[in-house]
Amino acid sequence: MNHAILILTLLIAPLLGFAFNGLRFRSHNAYLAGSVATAASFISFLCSLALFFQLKDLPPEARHLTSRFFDWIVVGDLRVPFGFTVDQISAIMILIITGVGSLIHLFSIGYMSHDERPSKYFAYLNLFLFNMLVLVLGDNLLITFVGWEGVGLCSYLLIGFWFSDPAKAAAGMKAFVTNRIGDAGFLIGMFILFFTYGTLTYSDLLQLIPQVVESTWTGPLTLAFLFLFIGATGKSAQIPLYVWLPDAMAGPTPVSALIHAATMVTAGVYLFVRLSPALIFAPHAMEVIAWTGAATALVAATIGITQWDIKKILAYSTVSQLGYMFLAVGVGAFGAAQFHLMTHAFFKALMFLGSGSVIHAMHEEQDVRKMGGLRKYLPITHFTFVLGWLAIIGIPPFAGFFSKDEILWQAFSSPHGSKALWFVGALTAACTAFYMTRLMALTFWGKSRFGKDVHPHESPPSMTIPLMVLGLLSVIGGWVGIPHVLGAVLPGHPSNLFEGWLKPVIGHVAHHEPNVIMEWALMGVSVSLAGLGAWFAYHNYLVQPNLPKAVAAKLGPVYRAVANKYYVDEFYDRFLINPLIATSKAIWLYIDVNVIDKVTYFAGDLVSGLASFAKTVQNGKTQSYALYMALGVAIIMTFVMWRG
Amino acid sequence: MEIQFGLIDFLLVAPAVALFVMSCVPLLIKVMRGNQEQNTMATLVYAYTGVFAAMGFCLPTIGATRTAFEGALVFDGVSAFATIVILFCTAVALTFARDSQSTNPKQFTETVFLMMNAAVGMLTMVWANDLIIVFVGLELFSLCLYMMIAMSLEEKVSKEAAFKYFILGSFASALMLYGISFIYGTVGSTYLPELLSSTQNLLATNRLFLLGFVLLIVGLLFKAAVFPFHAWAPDVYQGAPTPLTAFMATGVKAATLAFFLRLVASQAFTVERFWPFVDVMQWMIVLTILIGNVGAFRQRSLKRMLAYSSIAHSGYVMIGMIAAGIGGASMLGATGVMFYIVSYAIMTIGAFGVLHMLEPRPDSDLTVEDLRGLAARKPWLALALTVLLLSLTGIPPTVGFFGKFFLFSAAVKQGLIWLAVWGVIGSIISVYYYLRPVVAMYMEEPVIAPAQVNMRPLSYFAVSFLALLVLVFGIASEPLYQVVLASVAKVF
Amino acid sequence: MLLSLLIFLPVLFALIVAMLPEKVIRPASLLMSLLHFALSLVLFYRFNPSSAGLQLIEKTPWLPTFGVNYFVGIDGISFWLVILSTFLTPLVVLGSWTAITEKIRSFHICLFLLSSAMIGTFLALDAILFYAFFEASLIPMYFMVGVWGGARRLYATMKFFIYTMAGSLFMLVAIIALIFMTQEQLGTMSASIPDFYKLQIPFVAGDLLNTQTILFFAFALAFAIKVPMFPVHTWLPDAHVEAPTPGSVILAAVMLKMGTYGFLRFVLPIFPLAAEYWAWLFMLLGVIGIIYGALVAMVQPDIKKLVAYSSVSHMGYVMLGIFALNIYGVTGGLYQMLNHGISTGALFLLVGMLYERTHSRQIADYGGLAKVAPIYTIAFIIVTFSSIAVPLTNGFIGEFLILLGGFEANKIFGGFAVLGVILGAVYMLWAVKRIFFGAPGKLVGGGGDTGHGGHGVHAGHGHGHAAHGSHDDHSGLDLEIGAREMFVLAPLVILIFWMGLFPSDFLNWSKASLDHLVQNRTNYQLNVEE
Amino acid sequence: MPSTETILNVGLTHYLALSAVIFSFGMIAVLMRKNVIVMLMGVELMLNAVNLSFIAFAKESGNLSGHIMVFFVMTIAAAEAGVGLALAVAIYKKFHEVNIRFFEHLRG
Amino acid sequence: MLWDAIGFYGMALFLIFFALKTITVPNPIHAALYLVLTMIGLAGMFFNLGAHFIAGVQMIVYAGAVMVLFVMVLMLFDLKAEIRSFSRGLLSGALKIMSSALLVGFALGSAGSSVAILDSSDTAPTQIDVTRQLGVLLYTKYLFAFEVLGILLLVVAVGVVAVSRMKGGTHAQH
Repeated sequence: MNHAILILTLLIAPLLGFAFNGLRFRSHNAYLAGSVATAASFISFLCSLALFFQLKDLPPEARHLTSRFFDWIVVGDLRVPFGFTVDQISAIMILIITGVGSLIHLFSIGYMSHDERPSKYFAYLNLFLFNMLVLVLGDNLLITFVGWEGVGLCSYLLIGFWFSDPAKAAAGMKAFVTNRIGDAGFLIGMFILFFTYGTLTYSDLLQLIPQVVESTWTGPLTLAFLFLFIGATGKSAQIPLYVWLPDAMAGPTPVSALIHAATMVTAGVYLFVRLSPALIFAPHAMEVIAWTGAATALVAATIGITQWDIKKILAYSTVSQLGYMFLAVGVGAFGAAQFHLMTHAFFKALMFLGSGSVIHAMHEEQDVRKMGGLRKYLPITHFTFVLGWLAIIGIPPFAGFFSKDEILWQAFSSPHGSKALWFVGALTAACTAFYMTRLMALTFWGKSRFGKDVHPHESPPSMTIPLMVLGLLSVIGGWVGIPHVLGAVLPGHPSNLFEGWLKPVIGHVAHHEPNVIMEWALMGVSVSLAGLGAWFAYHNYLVQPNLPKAVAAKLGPVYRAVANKYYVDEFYDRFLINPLIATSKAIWLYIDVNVIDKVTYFAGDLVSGLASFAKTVQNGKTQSYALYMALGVAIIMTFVMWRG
Repeated sequence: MEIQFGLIDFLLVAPAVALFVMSCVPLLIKVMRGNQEQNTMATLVYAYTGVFAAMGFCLPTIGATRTAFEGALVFDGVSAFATIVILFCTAVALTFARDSQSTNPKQFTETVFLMMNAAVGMLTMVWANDLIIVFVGLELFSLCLYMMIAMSLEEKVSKEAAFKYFILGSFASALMLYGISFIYGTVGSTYLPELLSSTQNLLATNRLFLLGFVLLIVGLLFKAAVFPFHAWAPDVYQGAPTPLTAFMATGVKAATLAFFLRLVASQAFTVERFWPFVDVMQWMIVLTILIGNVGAFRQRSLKRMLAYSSIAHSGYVMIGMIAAGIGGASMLGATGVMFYIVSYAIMTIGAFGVLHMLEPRPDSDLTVEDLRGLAARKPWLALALTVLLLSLTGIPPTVGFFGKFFLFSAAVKQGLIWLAVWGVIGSIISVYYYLRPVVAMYMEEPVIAPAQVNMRPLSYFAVSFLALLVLVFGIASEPLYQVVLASVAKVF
Repeated sequence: MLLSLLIFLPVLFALIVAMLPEKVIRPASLLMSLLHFALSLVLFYRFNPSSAGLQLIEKTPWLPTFGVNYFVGIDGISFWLVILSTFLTPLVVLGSWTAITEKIRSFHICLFLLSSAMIGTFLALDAILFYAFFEASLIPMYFMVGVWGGARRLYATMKFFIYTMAGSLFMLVAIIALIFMTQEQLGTMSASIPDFYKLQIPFVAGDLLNTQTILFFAFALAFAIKVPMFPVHTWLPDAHVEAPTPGSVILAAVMLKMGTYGFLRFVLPIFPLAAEYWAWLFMLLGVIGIIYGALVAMVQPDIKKLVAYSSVSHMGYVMLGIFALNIYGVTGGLYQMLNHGISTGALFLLVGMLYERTHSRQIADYGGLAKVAPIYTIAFIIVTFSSIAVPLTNGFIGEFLILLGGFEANKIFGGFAVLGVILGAVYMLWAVKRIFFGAPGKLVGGGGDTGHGGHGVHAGHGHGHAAHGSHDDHSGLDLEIGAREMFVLAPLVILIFWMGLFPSDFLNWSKASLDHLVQNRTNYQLNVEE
Repeated sequence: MPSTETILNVGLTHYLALSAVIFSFGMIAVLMRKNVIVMLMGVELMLNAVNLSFIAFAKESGNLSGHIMVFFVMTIAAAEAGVGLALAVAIYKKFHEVNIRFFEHLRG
Repeated sequence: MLWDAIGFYGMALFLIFFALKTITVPNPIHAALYLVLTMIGLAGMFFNLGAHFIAGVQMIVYAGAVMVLFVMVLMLFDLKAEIRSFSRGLLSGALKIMSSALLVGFALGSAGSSVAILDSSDTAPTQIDVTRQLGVLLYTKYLFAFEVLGILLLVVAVGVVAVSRMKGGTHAQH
């Protein structure tokens, strides 16, 4: 089939689903709405598959299918077609998006079956899908930006889906506004690129930049990437703009799975992987990205340790994992970043859906302190969750192991990497293992701590099937990217398929000769660190449940700081938001009302004052008037006689 | 000595004769009827006959330049134009006078008589080609006005107004006369052409002439209410019966400014020795615009507000006068002045006309609050007043806009941009007070006991006609401008 | 003939309205305004978008002595603004169906006269004619605010009138100066704008008192007040808050455009050197306006005031774009004018619909409206997205191009202007959150102000579900919009997406003119095509 | 100090000086007296002073229009006096006083 | 010449004294009487300047008619000498006197500097001639003005009657 039609179908299907559900938004029929939405999503998935296979049949260098539907903006030198490209990166992305998306849609049917307005929910979900596809398919930065903002918008709508709760509505707004801060950076980055290189189309940019970079100053390029990175920090929840993501958990859990774990938040990573052939010419930007990613990974992981809300833990985990991806981007391991993006999509979606299943079973209870021992009530959920857990903490041969290990190795060995980066990454891995194990321990294992009136039950098949599929993917998803060192010893010598697939479209930094022994060693270190973390958590929360409290008490202020998320929200409130509001009020009341208006009033008052004076002068006395005349004559005369 | 004038001279002054004769008719009838007022309508018809006959007599003289009585009177474009304006104002003011509570019904005959003869005085002034005749005309209409104001049925302030006007007017006349005496002494004649031809020379050489010329102008500035000779205007305009105020504000100014234009045509302002006066005059204009607008700013009384605003308008028109005087493109200034005279006459007399219709008693002093809710009760009257006020503000498409446009054009062309800027500032201030009545009429709740509206059909018709005229000339100003252009073309 | 018809047909309509019986005024007005709109659509057939010159010229001497003509014509810059004006009139008629209950006749007369003056302003090619229409448009608006406005309407309408008048009178003096300049330089006096373009006005860089700079500022002041730009904007919130819904709509959607249109028609082409020299100032003020308007809008307790300040912010974008003096900025500026017309117009309509039902514009009185009025909410949110420039809505195209242009012209200003994108989202979404989300507010869940008790109802804050279902039974206030209102909003919503998705459909009509304007900025001439 | 001859040779200047002095007296009366009738007298004085200068100039130039002027001015002055006094009478009937300070109602 | 001078100065002093008295005496009647004397003095001046006709008119119209009018009115009012004859206000009084004095000063100054420029023609016509020429002028060049003057007098006559008949407004009717 013609790829244009496929792309069109791919895009239109969710849009039609959105239209269908959007127009009957009052409907309460979750099954109809969900089926339609899922079908739409699934059609897209099929299209994605078709496109993927079409792409696969092409020679590696020619693997891009572009179709431009119409010229969107044509002004001056700016010519933005409404064009979409499927290439190696976007093919992976659309597969993830539509694949995981379809599963999550399916999961949602069960999850939202008791909601008041399921149609609206599915409409939003389809709309999100559309926007996300636009984002990854866009063949120029502006179309990407369309999707970029569009997904933010859907995220806003979905986070605030239960808008009656002011906190949830506020969370939606926070998400959108924080994203907007990033978007502003994105815009500026785009402007710089456009005015430096005269185009916004990826293919042109990536072709042009390596050519001109030798002869021109790369300052604008670095600056552009830094600004684009601001955009990415917003969208992908990196320091300093990560604060919205934990709050975004206010939305329905499948939304968290789809948007805030699997797809949307990885848009930043996608963008940098997409631009990686140019990024490698901006090493300073890469350094900033790497360190921001590493710092985010560690900070979020430590916060995750202290959280009690199951979704919040997962949210911080997401932030942390996204930090990994940016670490990868920063050290030039673009393939690894994209790889981790994919595996993370599998296991994090899985865990979010699993948590959704738990929450669903627990009647909207999210506090892990009130759970425990759910293993026996929710066997399927538990089982799949375990798979996800193993994947995220990086136990071989689960998916997360390969991708995370790749990142850590690159952080260590890449010319852009350093031991410090590796150390932070490894430390994060330990923390990850700790808090994920803690989550498992508190939720599924141990004794149940919930009340008598709660009767957890396993979710319906529409919810468990996605869990199982994702569980499977969490296990095998990583096998497409087996590192060379590992591949060398495995039977059949599987090569790194994933990297091979991406190779033509990502940037490459010059590598030293791989040090096989070192790689093995580090792999061992990271796995053992993960094991250590997991064991420690297991010990703390199951063997000696009182230990955490003692530790917390002992650490005192440090613990409180971590538990309160380092007071970042408070810091923003105190030093950013409140001053902004206070300033605005001050501006309004003092500048607008008291200065500008007063100035105009002053003009009025001046006239009014003059009017009083005129009235005083006009005192009604005939002889005063005569005096004015006489004085007037005298003055005129004096002047005329004197000057004339 | 040979008598050098004939029938033609009498034909030329026929408008004045017609006015006088027809003014006497009702008076004679009254006397013959044993001092009994006759039907005011009949009186008015006689008066109309006089005024329209005068207009009819005036029409043939348009376009020609003639002198009469051995050059004592001159009939040129300016005088013909001013004559028409004055007669028009007289006719309208007569209509209002009949319908007004303060001039009717007692002694309406006398009022008509005085008013028509005031018109005679004004005509005399615009025709005059000799300072003596100017003075006589000026005194004639001044005296008529003093007495008419005093005849108002309003008890207290009209007498005060009359007396103030009288004292200050006499004072100004005396000053002017003093100036005339110096002019006479230095020129050796009071004959205007002789004066004008020697003005430039004498101004440069003779201080006494300078003094006289300035005093003469002071006298005119008094009549035109220019700062600092404006102080009488608010008090007198407020105290006078409204129809008379309308007459005063328009007719007197038309006559005075027409004569002023003649003086200015002498190019006196171009004499270097006279420049200080031109400078002072510019400052006076600025202050006039300011004091007029600022004074009107906080007036409660509508009449007083309009009085102050008429001071401001004098300031605007004087901008044109200066522009006409300083040489160069003086035509622009002159046409600006003439156009403004007619536009100002139409809108001012209309605005006062509406006011008088709203005055239920002779002593009503209408305030802005009294207009509340008028739009609901008398929509067309309110609309007429709105149009007139917008025209006074100078908003297109009204004739007031073009009046200002021509004046500012003249100022800009002549490099008097700062005067134009002050004119603009004044106009901005004026927006506030001109729109306050509109606000009251349309946007405020009606008063509980609304004042009776004096809906006499003739006044109503006149006011509507004037409002319509404001719009018509506002949209089609070119024909009027061509007339004005033709009228000043021969003089400048 | 077509253009004159467009200008003066509303006058005829006004006369017809004056004579119709009270009952049929509304439908008749709707019909007539639709007719007018249909007539304006004829422009699509008559207008040649590939030409940058002035088209459909009509020229009749008006005041030949001063070279003043009745001279109208259209080009790509005015084209859309005319359509916008005619497009909005039927919507306003329909939107005011129940909002205006008193003096219906006068209201519609005002509306038609206003429409005439606005279209005249956009079509006039003679400076004096332009000025006449520019000023004349004040009067109906003045009445609209003053007669049908809110509690402080008198203050607001006076402020509006005096402010605007103050600026434009200085412009009049400048126009006069230009007319005389044509006499000196071209031999004949002419007030026609294409002749003004031919003038070489002396300019000295770095000197404040040179002819071009002074005239430039005289024009710029008049238009800046109309726009309104930052330090002279305070009339706008007052006028908007007090104006009745239709007044606000017209004021925001069309009348503010007169100012920006004036910049494009007069200021840039006639004073190219001064405009270039002082562009930084106007860009700076534009940026200040963007941020300042947004900040102040953020803390407004009154919805309408919020929208009004958002107008200040949006018009700041337009100014930034215009004074970027490049094709992106100017195109974006023009587009943003249309966007602002549609989105802010729609916002005012929406606020008006709400106000009509509850008689409150205080944000604090609302909350949780999304539950009781979902369609209204959807419409509001769509318009909000347009207003905060979410891609694929019209707002994005305009803001993007403006920011692009602004960034090209000046990196610092462009960078700061981008902050407006953030703040825009903050104030609009915050308002949306407070109005539509959260617990039902005083006027939403309970009895409202309909008489008994007055103050809020039991519906406890924080218990989102407590008030559910209580709206339709007890309050008597049906806050959901009806079919008529949907008809009003539908075209706007459609346009929001149409303009966002296919901007070329719109920009192609203006492209030639805008390209011409930017490319020949220092020597701008317009062909007059007979 | 003017020379004796200038002082003794009485001419136009002397008459003008005298007229100016009387004129200023008239002015002062108008400006300063409170009784309206005396103010009227002041006006009369001013007019008479002007007449004097007219006649003086007329003698100097031999042009007779000065005489005409004076003739007219006298008539007008008489008329003015009549009007003024009539007004005074009207006022007196109302206030029983002719002091100028009663006329301060119209103001502001 | 000396006698001329003596006569002029004597008369001038006489005039100035009476004029001063007119404006300063507290009693208006006295003022009126001083005014009569001033008028008469002026008539003498006119005579001195060769304007015999005017001098006569001055005597008849002013010193006769007008002054009688003044005195009659004053009698009618039955006014007494005023306690304060001058308006209050030191500053304004000073300004008033100053401006009057300035005017006089300028008049004198310019007269002194300018009169010499005039060509004084000694060919003054004889008195009979003056009166005759006056008549001719009045009936030729100034005919219209003369008629207007007539109108003016008529108007004043009618107006004054009308003004004095006003009883003061509508309230007086009851």
